[in-house]
Amino acid sequence: MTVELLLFASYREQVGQRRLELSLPEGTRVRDLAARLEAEHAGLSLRGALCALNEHYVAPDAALSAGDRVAFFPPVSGG
Amino acid sequence: MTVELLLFASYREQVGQRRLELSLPEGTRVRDLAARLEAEHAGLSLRGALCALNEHYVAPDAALSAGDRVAFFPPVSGG
Amino acid sequence: MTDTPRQDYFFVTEERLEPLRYQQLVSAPAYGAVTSFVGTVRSPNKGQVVRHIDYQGYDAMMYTQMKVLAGELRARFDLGGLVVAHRLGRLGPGEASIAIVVASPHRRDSLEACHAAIDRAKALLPVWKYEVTEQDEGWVAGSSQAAEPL
Amino acid sequence: MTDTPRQDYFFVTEERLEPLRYQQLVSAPAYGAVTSFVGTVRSPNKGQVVRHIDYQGYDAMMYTQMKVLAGELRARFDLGGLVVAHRLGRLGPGEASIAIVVASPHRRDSLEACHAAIDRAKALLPVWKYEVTEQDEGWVAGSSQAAEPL
Repeated sequence: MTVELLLFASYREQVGQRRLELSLPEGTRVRDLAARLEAEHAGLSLRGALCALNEHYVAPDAALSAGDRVAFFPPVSGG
Repeated sequence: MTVELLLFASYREQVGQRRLELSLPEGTRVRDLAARLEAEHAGLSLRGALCALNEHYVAPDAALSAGDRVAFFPPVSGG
Repeated sequence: MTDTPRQDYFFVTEERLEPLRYQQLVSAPAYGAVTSFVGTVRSPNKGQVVRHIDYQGYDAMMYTQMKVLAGELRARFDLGGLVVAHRLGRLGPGEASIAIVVASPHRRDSLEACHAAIDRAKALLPVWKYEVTEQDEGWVAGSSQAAEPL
Repeated sequence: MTDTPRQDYFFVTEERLEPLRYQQLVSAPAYGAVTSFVGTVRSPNKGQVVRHIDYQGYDAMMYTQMKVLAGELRARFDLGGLVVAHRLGRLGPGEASIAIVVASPHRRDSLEACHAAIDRAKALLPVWKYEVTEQDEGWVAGSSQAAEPL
């Protein structure tokens, strides 16, 4: 299945991309996707990142479906 | 001694005046002044009135001095 | 806009209140949080359509009590500029009768001070409302919190 | 001005925020209390003179989370209109980054809802600040309150 991945702030800088499309096996969870991204980008640590699925916050064990839009970002500092 | 008395809201309506000058004996307290005003205006009750002396709130036992500006008014409803 | 004015601004007026102008008065880079409260004539009120409210005030004492209020707030909170404005005279539904604006370096101080300010303004300011509705009219019951009554 | 709009207004923009316009959006005679909070770029911040802050946001999710926030507030408070506005892009000292306006029939609901709104906005809205001061620069530490982090 294909999912869209969005990165923000320091993660965007480290990976050098704001948006990726990824092919993932069925049953992939958010934390598996994070581990894959870390494996592909030496030095990248997503420890402490917040995760969003289709624009809602989710815990790292949330399961992904085809067409989902996932986002990883640092703790938020708006306001 | 002479003091100035200001009345507001329903008291102003009942007495028919917004400002009076009164000659009072030395040692008069705010509550004595209220009693005198009630005696001079049949039907007027100042029970529950707030008292101000020179634009500050005071308790009814506050003593008056020559030249003071006293005010009697109902509970306040600003805002 | 580089100064840091810990200044009080008090207004008693029969003209329209100007919340935006008050916000600009207290805006300064050192104060990242500005909270404003605007109270307006509510209609319907207690189920009755309000035609207007006449606000009577003891204006000299209003200024004195605004100073008292500002002193209380500055003792409790870390504040920049502070505006307390009260309108008097005849106001129609939806018109602003009171505006309070509080700047602070911190959002919590700004928000809590604004809340305290409107509560204390209602207790301290010598103002009386005569409300005229489609059914009846009369003086609005008030607060005796400020002092021991007669 | 005779309608009673219990409506939500959400803005994510690179343009200047417009607090007065937002106050007018929610003003209606049925809602006698309007509380506004405006957050601006503070300088000095932690002793350093700020040149500017770049605000990056996930704008689609900002709108989604503003809706979440509004739902939370309406469940807890009796509200009229509600405005949540966040600016993105480069802001200088004193410029407004966030504005929240809350109308209610009651001053307590309006004030407490505004306070809750800014606290929740800081926890929920996916926005990141890159602060440039005269000494150094970097991403500003944020909040992980919204969800279990990785």
